[in-house]
Amino acid sequence: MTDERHAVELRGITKRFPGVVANDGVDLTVTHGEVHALCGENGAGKSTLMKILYGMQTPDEGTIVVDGADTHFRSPADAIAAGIGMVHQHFMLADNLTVAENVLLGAERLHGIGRAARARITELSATVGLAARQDVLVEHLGVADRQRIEILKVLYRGARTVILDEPTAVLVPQEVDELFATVRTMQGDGYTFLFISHKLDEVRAVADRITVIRRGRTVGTADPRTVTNRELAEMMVGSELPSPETRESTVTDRQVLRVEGLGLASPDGGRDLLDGVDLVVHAGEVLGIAGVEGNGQTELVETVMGMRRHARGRVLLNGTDISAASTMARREAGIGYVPEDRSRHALLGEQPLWANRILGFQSRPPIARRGLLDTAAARTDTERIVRDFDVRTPGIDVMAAALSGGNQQKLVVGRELSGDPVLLIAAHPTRGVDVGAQAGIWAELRRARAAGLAVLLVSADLDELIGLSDTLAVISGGRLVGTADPATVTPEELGTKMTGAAT
Amino acid sequence: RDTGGGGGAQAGECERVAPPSVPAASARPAPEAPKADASGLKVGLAYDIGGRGDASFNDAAAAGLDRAVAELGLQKANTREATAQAGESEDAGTNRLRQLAQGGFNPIVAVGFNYATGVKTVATEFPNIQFAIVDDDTVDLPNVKPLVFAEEQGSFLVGAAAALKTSTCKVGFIGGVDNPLIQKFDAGYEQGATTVAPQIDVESAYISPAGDFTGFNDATRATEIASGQYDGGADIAFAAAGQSNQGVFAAAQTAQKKAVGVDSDQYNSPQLTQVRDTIMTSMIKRVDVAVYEYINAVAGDTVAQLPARFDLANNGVGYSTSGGQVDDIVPQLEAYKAAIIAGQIDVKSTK
Amino acid sequence: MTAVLDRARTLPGWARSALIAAALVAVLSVTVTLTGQTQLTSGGTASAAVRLGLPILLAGLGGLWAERAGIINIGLEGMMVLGTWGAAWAGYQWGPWAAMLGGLVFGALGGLLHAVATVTFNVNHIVSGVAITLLGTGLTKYLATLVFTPVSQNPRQSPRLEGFTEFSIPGVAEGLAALEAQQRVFVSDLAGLLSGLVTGLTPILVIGIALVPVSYLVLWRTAFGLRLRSAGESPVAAESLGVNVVLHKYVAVTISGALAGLGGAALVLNPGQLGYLENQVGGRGYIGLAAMIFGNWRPAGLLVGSALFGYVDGLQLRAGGEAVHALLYGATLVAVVVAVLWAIRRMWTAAAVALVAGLLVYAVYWSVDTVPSEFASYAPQLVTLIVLAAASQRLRPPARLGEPYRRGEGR
Amino acid sequence: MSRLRGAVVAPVLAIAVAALLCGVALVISGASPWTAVTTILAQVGSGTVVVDTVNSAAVYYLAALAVAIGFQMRLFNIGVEGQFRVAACVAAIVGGTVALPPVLHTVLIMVVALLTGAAWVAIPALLKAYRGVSEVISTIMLNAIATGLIAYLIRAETFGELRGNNITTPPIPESGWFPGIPVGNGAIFGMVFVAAALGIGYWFLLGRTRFGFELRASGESATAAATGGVNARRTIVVALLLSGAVAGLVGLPELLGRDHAYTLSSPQGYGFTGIAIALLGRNHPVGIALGALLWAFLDKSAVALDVVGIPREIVLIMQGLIVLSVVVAYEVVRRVERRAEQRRVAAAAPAPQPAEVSS
Ligand SMILES: Nc1ncnc2c1ncn2[C@@H]1O[C@H](COP(=O)(O)OP(=O)(O)OP(=O)(O)O)[C@@H](O)[C@H]1O
Ligand SMILES: Nc1ncnc2c1ncn2[C@@H]1O[C@H](COP(=O)(O)OP(=O)(O)OP(=O)(O)O)[C@@H](O)[C@H]1O
Ligand SMILES: [Mg+2]
Ligand SMILES: [Mg+2]
Repeated sequence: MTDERHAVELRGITKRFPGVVANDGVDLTVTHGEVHALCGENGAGKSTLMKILYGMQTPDEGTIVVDGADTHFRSPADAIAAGIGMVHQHFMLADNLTVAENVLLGAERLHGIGRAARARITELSATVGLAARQDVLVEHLGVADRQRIEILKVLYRGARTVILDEPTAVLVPQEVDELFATVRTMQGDGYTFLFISHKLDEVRAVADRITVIRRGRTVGTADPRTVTNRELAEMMVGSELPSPETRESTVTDRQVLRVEGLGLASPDGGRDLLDGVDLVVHAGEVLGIAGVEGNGQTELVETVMGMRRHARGRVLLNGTDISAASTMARREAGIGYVPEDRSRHALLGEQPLWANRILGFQSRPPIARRGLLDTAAARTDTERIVRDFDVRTPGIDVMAAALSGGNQQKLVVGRELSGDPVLLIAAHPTRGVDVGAQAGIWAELRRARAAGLAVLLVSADLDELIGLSDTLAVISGGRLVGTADPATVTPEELGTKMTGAAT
Repeated sequence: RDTGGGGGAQAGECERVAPPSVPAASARPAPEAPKADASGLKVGLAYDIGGRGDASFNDAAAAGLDRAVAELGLQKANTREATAQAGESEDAGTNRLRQLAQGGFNPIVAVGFNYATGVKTVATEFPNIQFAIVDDDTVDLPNVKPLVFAEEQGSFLVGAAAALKTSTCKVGFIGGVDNPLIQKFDAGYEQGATTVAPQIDVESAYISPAGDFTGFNDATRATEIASGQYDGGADIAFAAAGQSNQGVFAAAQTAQKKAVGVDSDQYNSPQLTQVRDTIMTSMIKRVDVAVYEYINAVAGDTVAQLPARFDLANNGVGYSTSGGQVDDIVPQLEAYKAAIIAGQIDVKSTK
Repeated sequence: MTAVLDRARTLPGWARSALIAAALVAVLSVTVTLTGQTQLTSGGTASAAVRLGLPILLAGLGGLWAERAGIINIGLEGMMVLGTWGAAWAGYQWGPWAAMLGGLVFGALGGLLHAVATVTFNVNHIVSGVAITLLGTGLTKYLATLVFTPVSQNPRQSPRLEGFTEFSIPGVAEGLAALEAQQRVFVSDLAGLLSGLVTGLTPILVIGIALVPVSYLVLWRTAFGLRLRSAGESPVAAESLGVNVVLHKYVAVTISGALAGLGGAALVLNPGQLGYLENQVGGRGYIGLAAMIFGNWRPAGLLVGSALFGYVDGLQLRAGGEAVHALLYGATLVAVVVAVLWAIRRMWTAAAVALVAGLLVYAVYWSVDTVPSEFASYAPQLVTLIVLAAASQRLRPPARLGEPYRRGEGR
Repeated sequence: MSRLRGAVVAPVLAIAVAALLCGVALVISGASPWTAVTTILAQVGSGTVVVDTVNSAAVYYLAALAVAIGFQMRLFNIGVEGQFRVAACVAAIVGGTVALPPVLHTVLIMVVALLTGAAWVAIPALLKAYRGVSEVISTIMLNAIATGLIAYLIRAETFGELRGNNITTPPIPESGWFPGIPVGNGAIFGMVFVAAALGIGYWFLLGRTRFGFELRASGESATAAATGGVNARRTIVVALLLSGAVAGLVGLPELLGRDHAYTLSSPQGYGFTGIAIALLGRNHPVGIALGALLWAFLDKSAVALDVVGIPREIVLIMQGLIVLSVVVAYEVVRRVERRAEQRRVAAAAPAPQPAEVSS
């Protein structure tokens, strides 16, 4: 049964978390020298499976066979010793350590921490195309370089089997192409890859074989040369792909948000984070902001929300200058805000759902009057959100952290759409949300837009951006560098604009 | 550059004034009271922070009790001791006294002025029980006997001794905590020194300000103050700093200078044998005598005859000669002592 | 002038530090000359600074080890208290080297307890630290009552223990003393300050100071140190690379406790103390922590912090309010120099602030003759507070300091 | 319901563990735990122990409330100690200097104490909000400086007076006292009721007001609070000022109910006790009250242990152990609860079964 040709074999892997079965008897076979893709919707259990293979989590049941030998990983150290390396979905880098230190960490035994190690890093930097100096702090580097360091880390440890967990999520198309080129060269050198992505085109372009996982179980394997996107998607969700496309335009000519000459200096004295940003969002319009992550989207959104002070320029809401107003005053003036990181920025994890309904609304009716809170009103309104937005929860007294990500996001969107906002600022509203919830959130956004809501949308998901927006603006280096018509632009064209390659 | 350093050394020779002469008759210390039988008493003792074994005034009180046990027939089993805790609230002290009172102890001796309110409260509650309080005379009740001392008088004598012995005409004082009690030592010491040698330079410093009791427990900082004074030209330092005294003695040993101890005859303290040679003399405050005399007086029903204040005249304070380092100046010191007892010299308790 | 400044900015770190140190000595020298307070730069003050700074330095190093691994250690105080007991207990029986070991072991036990609470049970670090200080103090008092009373007749004091014999570096010490005695501007001041470093030395002092470079080398130049720091910067990344984060945190916090315990031993073995005294630690653990923050979580920085603390404390103890008063004069000079430097760099607001601060300090200096002893006693704390207020925004604590960490639960 | 159970189980478990460990310590040291327990328990009926316990508990309660207000926002006001002492000293000076009709006089003293406490904490509050200085370090430094300030204020040359070997502030005339309720030999301080009222106020503030919500939100997640429109700086400053103001009252029960003057021997250490009790009571007004009573009772009965010859330091160990085991127990219980709740949520919203798809 055991085949020597198999780089990795996972048999009957089961992993239970409190309340979730993340992996339920998963089987996976990866042959030497192949690029093996894993597909599945959010929360399907892909990352968990890979973390098990990488020794970061121990399976409750099942066996791992590497190069024909039964193994038992107690920690990543064991997996690394067995020639397995992993590039995580979220960067695993220490900002305050240098490039070299980040690479060396945990692998000091290989080449020491002196000259030999540096030489080896220099050598491998060329392989992954990293240009940064070794003694530079990682905090000074951009996303693409960080990704390269992550891969460098894996190579430095002499891994032959490399796991790439959603490596392309933060890259623009050109960077994706470069990454794929690297993957192919390395494949030629005999490396084996496990590759995870939600982007089916990418998966089909790079993989030799695809395994689909749904709700913790292996659904089946597919051949990328023959399978279509639609078939893959159906395997993943058991239904058709939802589409973010906006049907008819509801744009009016009433300006809701007007931003003039917005600028923001960098706190450490570097290049300005924002510079001369002008934009207008009309009632009933969705303005999408496209850009490579880290080009000022977060700063733009937070400046408009009043969370970053000392900005230049003006922000007008319905004609009133709110540049000097506090975040609370802006919220009271009718801005709703769905931040990009819900668990850190939108929710109080240890508090019950109804207390989370108060957050951001603690100053105005129906939740509060003259400094006093009306908890009964908060509870009633939370019930409404749970009902209307289909938040799956046994009640409104459970703590927010106990909900799944998608349900948390629905709660946040529901909250921010209550109190009749005139403007919604939504940053990555469906990031990390599963397909069903995604469709629900899109539907709510469209409904509010039809009712005259102005929406400023930031998203890294170009399909979502193109599908939902009435107007698209491209941000790069803290400046708006161009626009695009969502009706005609393709993700590839948009990606080109985002990298500035077109200008 | 000219720095004006060196202090008294620049003043050249230290001129000393001759001691006054007083007719011996008017300056004789009072004789000790006859021994009464204390076998029927149950004595309670409430210590201040530090308690028995602090090698300081609590220990002296304990010694008084022990002497009563040894000499007055008091039963050891009929004594009870309890100790205060640092920073405790007043009701803790009150409670301690009350528990002793409820336990049938009579008399009860409270050691330290921290017990003032407690004694006042409990003595009012138990008018038939006799109380004594050491270092405090603010409680005005018939059943409360204050046991207070003329610390300044004893300090005067060691100040005089320091002035007689110094070769730099500069001496130091190191107080543990800058409170009125310790200031009395300071004032008497300075008066004694300047009376003997009018040009003498007396440098005084405290380890911690009032209310910060760490000064009695910080030998490290005491060492630094003392070595600062020694480096600055002082060759004798009087340490009135509780447990911190050992820091002064250590500094004296390092600098090959002298120090003066406090409360008990520190030359004979078993803790201090390594540094005893630096201890020229000690200013003695006979809390033991006061406690012993008090128990004796209660047993003999002569409390009213106890002195209002323990001073040189009744041997309540004094100086020690163990080690023999001040033997040569004893006549002068005795002359000053006689002058104080006779009222010829009035020692002030404040500067 | 600007060119000189630019060059100064490009100087290597050690040269800049030397330059700043020289400037400070110059300021002190001017102050001594103008105020006549020779104690400001005397060898005795320098020795006092070294002795008083040592326990703080060791506590600070303890803080450094724990906090570099991401664990806030406000329990240093309690660990120092445990260390004083351990040192006295071992020391009175087997001598000063045993005392050091005793302090080390008892402090380490306190550290281990902190590690169990914060790493294994994820208790808030400050909460655990407070509890450990409470427990350490109580336990120590109990043990002292139990063990020391029979031998010392005193529950609050240990028997006297034998200390280390002091030594001076032959040749250098005498030379510096001679130089200092000449009272020449600058040269004698420098000699006085340096002589504190070569006279009255004890093994524990030498070890304590040596632990600064040793800590630097271990933490920044070894694989173990890299792993330990990674646990404070990004435990999840470290874990993903096979580093046993929990183990490193445990080791770091235990070492931290051991160093604090050594600080307790230093206190017990301090010339003049030579024994356990109840409450003798007196907040030095907290001050060590402050010195470490002052030093921006770096060994050299915390050395400067504890030296500053020891210096101000030694000065006020030896020379009292007048010397602290003279320090105000020195502070005015520093403020003016800083204002001029900033003005040259065209940082006008900063320069103005420094100038105004300088003027304020000068006004205080001018209006009183001496600093009341009540405030002079706490000059070290005041200085720490002011320096932190001025410099806190340049500080860079470890990125994940104080955050809970659970194995396998990172994102 | 399960939360309530957790809140009760954790401290009870912790106290049991602490008691057990203390028993072991006692046995090792040759004393009888049984004697210790009976001596401590016998205190309930003896003398004024009950009254003193209640009075002390009120003091501890105020101190712990002061600490808890900061804790809600993860602010560690280690400086309650310094704030309460400076406030008590200044209030005593003012109270002993002015002449006013009864109620007014008392109110003035309380207001002065509140303001002084707040003023003393304003330094670390502003340093924290505007300069980012850790309040832990700055308040520790200020505790020491407070001692110096008090020593300066209370000097005979400034505002103090000599009384025997003690220095006190001018005694507060009877018009400034806060009358108590006589019980047996003692009297329950009137301030006990003020403390209780403050507890209710604290509960209302946290649970029912916008500020309380913002405070808790900031404590739980500073980032989420900022997004929710909470002004972090203002909240830090207000929270610390409130904490300092309550701290300012800590010295008053004894000052207005018993001592009527601030002296060199006025008690210290309540600030640190307050930290321990706030932890014990999990920042909950009722929990803190129970913690304060337990702590005060242990304190008071420790006096009796001394009298039967058991080292009363055992009580210090007991208190330290209780705090440490309580925080650990809370943490464990919290983890278990969270797991249980997630399981419950997952059960309520079951994942749809994967449909059969063949490849
Ligand atoms: N440490 C954990 N504790 C509890 N539950 C977890 C943990 N990690 C993952 N889960 C849950 O296990 C399930 C599988 O998660 P996993 O991260 O493997 O999904 P995924 O397929 O990688 O999703 P995504 O596409 O969002 O990355 C999810 O329901 C997730 O919430
Ligand atoms: N640190 C954690 N500790 C315990 N449980 C966790 C943790 N993180 C996630 N979970 C569990 O994982 C589930 C989902 O959380 P997560 O944030 O991973 O969202 P997600 O995987 O994106 O969810 P989904 O895609 O299903 O909407 C929750 O049920 C929660 O119980
Ligand atoms: Mg997920
Ligand atoms: Mg994943």
